[in-house]
Amino acid sequence: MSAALQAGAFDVERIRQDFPILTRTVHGKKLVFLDSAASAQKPRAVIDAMAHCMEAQYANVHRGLHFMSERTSEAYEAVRDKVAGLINAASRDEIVFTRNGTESINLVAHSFGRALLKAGDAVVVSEMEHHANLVPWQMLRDAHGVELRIVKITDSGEVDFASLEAQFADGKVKLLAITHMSNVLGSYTPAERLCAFAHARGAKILLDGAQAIVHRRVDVQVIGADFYVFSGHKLYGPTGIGVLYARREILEDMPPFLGGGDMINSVSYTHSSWARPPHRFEAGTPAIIETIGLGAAIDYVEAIGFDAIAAHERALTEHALNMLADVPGLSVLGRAQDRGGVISFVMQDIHAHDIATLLDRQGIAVRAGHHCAEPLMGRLGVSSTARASFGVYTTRAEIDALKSGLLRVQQVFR
Amino acid sequence: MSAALQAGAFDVERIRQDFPILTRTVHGKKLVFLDSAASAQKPRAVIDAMAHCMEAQYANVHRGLHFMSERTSEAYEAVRDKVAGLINAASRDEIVFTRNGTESINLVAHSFGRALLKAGDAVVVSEMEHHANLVPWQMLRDAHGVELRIVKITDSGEVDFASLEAQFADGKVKLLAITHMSNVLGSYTPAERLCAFAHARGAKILLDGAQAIVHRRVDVQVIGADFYVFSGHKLYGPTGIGVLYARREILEDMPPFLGGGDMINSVSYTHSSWARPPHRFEAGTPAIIETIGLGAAIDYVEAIGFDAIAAHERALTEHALNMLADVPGLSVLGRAQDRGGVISFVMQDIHAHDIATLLDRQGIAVRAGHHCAEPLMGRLGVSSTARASFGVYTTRAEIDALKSGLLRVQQVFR
Amino acid sequence: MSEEMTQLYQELIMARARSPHFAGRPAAFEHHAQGENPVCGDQVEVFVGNAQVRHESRGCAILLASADLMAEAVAGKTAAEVSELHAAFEQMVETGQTNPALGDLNALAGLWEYRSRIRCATLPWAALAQALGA
Amino acid sequence: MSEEMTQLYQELIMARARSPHFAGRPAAFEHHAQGENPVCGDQVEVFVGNAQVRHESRGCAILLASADLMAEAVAGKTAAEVSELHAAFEQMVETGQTNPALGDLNALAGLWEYRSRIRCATLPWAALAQALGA
Ligand SMILES: Cc1ncc(COP(=O)(O)O)c(C=O)c1O
Ligand SMILES: Cc1ncc(COP(=O)(O)O)c(C=O)c1O
Repeated sequence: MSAALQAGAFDVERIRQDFPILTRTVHGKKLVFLDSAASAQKPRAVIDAMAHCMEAQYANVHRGLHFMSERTSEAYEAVRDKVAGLINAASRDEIVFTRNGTESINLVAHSFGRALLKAGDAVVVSEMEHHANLVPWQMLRDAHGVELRIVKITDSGEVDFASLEAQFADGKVKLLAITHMSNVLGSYTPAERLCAFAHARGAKILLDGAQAIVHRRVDVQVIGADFYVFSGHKLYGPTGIGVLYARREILEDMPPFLGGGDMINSVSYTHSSWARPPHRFEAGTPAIIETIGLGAAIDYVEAIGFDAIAAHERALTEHALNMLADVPGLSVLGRAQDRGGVISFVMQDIHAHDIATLLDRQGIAVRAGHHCAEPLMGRLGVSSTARASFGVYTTRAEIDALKSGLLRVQQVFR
Repeated sequence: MSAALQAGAFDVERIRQDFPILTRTVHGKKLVFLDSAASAQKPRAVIDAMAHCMEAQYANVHRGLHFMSERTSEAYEAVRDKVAGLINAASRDEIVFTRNGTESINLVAHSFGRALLKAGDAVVVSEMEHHANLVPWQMLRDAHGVELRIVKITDSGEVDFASLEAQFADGKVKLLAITHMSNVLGSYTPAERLCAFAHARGAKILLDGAQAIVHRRVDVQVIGADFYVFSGHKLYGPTGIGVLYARREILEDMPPFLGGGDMINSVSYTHSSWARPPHRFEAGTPAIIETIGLGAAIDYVEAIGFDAIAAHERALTEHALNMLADVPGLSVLGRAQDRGGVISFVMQDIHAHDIATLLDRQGIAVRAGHHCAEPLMGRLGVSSTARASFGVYTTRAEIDALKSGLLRVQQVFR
Repeated sequence: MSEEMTQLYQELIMARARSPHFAGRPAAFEHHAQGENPVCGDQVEVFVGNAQVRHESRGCAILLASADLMAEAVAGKTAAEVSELHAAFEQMVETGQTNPALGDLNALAGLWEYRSRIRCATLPWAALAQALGA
Repeated sequence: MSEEMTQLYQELIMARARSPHFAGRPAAFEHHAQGENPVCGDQVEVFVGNAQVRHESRGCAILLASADLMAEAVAGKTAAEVSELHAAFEQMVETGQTNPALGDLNALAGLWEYRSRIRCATLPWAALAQALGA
């Protein structure tokens, strides 16, 4: 049992004990890992669940009649229930397992996009999308003739509803695909309002929850999402596993994406018929071990509780914004009211790459670059930013270390 | 260091010590795992490599400038070299990581199929394909207007070259997509001859190596394959990771399949340009931990050596065919000259499902069903078969146990 | 023969699988429906007429026995009673808990341990429900 | 300031990044070429004329310093000599082994530990090679 699970209240020091990697040193310095938005570290519970699967209970799923296969299938399918519980889906059949959030969006772009959108329909994305929620729609546009429209963001990094109105004005928009939390600016978008907005205009909505799911309780029914996607690896789970949630009626109407074993009902040369969702969308041997790892990750965050996680990250973010305000020449990008534990910044005369390298020398891991959001960089008038992002294991002391680290970087550049 | 790696000669008992699951019992009986063709069990080295990654050296790859990210990227990319070495690809850039063999084939069907085949071109598959190498081509046929043709197999379970000639006669065939080893019959197809055949007629060839790669050394250059696909989980590696090999010139001509981070060169709203292969085909956060696990699996089998593996499995298969010949009323399906460690059989008046359940009661795991090869079942005149398949850890004693187990099943049905 | 092995495949099941009492297409019937298990291609067709059920089944011993025991159990029952029995049967094979109301059908209780075989036993019931328009 | 921190970002590099000696587009030149790092959008343009190289660079300190030290190192050299120096430079940043032939360029040897930054230093060289038609 992990330390965190036994703790009554949120105790970051006990949580840190669950993450073996946090005891590591880098260049002889204690690791200060502020790159969780790229991918989170893994708690012992996830590592153990995966190892246990491989050591004690493993076989291919669904098609086997023997003990190991039946038990493994049960464990695999039980995670579908866990995911449904995590986001409060109305049914487990609304949960499709993919490789990552990127594949989830591509699945929608192919299966929903090519079959249920037609040339002349429009898809709207925002100016602050990760490439994962932009490129698939560009590819759909180029292959299938739908129009791709961009809704503006305000200078504070929030959705510009006037621009949204304008994009929807001609009634052609059939899908709004938008982030639930920006991986650059940290802004949360008003998911409920966006869903109501799209639905009122006859459009469906996809929320890219790759970042949002990590920091807060997400309830797809309360939000009213048609599609919701995320990756396991940012939620303290393994790589190789992602999730697509889609409302049942929509999934039922979608043709399969990939063909192969497990997604069929019957196969003959002239005609094959498809399994019902979610299996229709899971061709071939799934990421069994990783799904089981994701299940352990969900148990882990649920045991801590999203209220505690959100409160911890809110406090950290506030502290970080205060600390960074003290660093001369540093500007934080985006000032959204509603934000999560991701902060991008630039520093006068010091390139983000140099910041990242010089912080790394001090054991502090931040990300630098365009964060897979090139068009947003253009909107912000920068070519790259440095980004610090927080997880359940991040401490105030680490944020203080970031601040002193940045001051030291400035000394090098003095 | 694993026991097997220290052993001079092939010592199955030492190899078994590397696989923790093999000490398990099922229904109070020692586990006899004869379902490796569905998915193989994992050696300690794979489990440890994945755990080590998560415990000591993990971050997202490619986009990070900090220590953890750089080291993880190196470890990830080093596996590309290992895979290239495993199959003797001419270049590491010919290795694309996917989720599984199924996705590899779908990638080819989408990117090569939709962009480089045109309506009226024909694709040929055989009568003994896994659904993974049939359904994607059906979907391509239905979406894109290529013709799908089926090459016959002989009663012994081998490719019928007369039928192949006939299918190619009108010059329309642009791709032959065929298994390198049947997951039902165990037959190896004559890969070199098939490649020469296709190339002489101006067609490309895809070999489905999901089964073949496990049992023998594969050299894509000697074979002359244009595409070669396989899954990590059948090669003693984790789930969630597969491989597509394709010749460089072909990959260069193929448009991307999935869009998102890591597969782009630059992104703007009007136009995005793609990274060069292999990254063009790896959108989003890859299966980092699983790729590292696959690397450990490749090291593991390479240390045993494919000559030793092939010899072991040849001896086992011969022994098994002898043993099964002694079971009254049992018929083995397929009698190919060149075969690997996969044997399908039926028994008079006893359904394959009942065989599997009653063997399971004795701790013996075999598979029963259509093995994701429904059309082949029709060709063989059965609705399902029982299948025993072997791995590096399979022993003669386990095959003897299968035989006695089958005799006991017959007593229940007496 | 070990006890574990014969627990599920007990005499009653084997007897009915070998020599079913209610097999064969009747000359006349009121309703019929077919069921297929896509995993293995096993098939069952049920015929309802005269408050009797008959079946034509191609499949494993569990399917054959289940179809035959079902035909016996539902003889003379109303559609509502059949539907109740169906629900009780599903619960029994899911949980392994026998139920006096199910009589001989309880022979299939061992199935709960074989999740992927449960479908073999419930397929005839699903076909019957379809035939009865439920 | 810890030694590790200043190992790569040593005085020479910082000085050249801050006040390059060979920056700016010349009025006349024979060849030029541009390079861009897609990861960060950093850009360098090199201008060759009169056996001299100048550069216009937008990017990190490593890129700026590397472009400027390159311009200095190749002054007066033949295309063949530049190509040799380029190869030696690539090897030095890949391995961390300094090379007397590289002179001040050895200041960038610390890069080998920052695999993803190596590109920042080699970008000007790639652009120069392109400009020289190599
Ligand atoms: C011959 C063959 N091809 C393809 C596959 C598909 O492999 P996967 O399910 O790992 O994608 C399999 C395995 O089931 C197979 O045996
Ligand atoms: C907002 C957002 N969307 C999508 C993605 C893509 O996630 P993945 O790379 O796991 O597919 C990311 C992560 O990089 C992200 O931050």
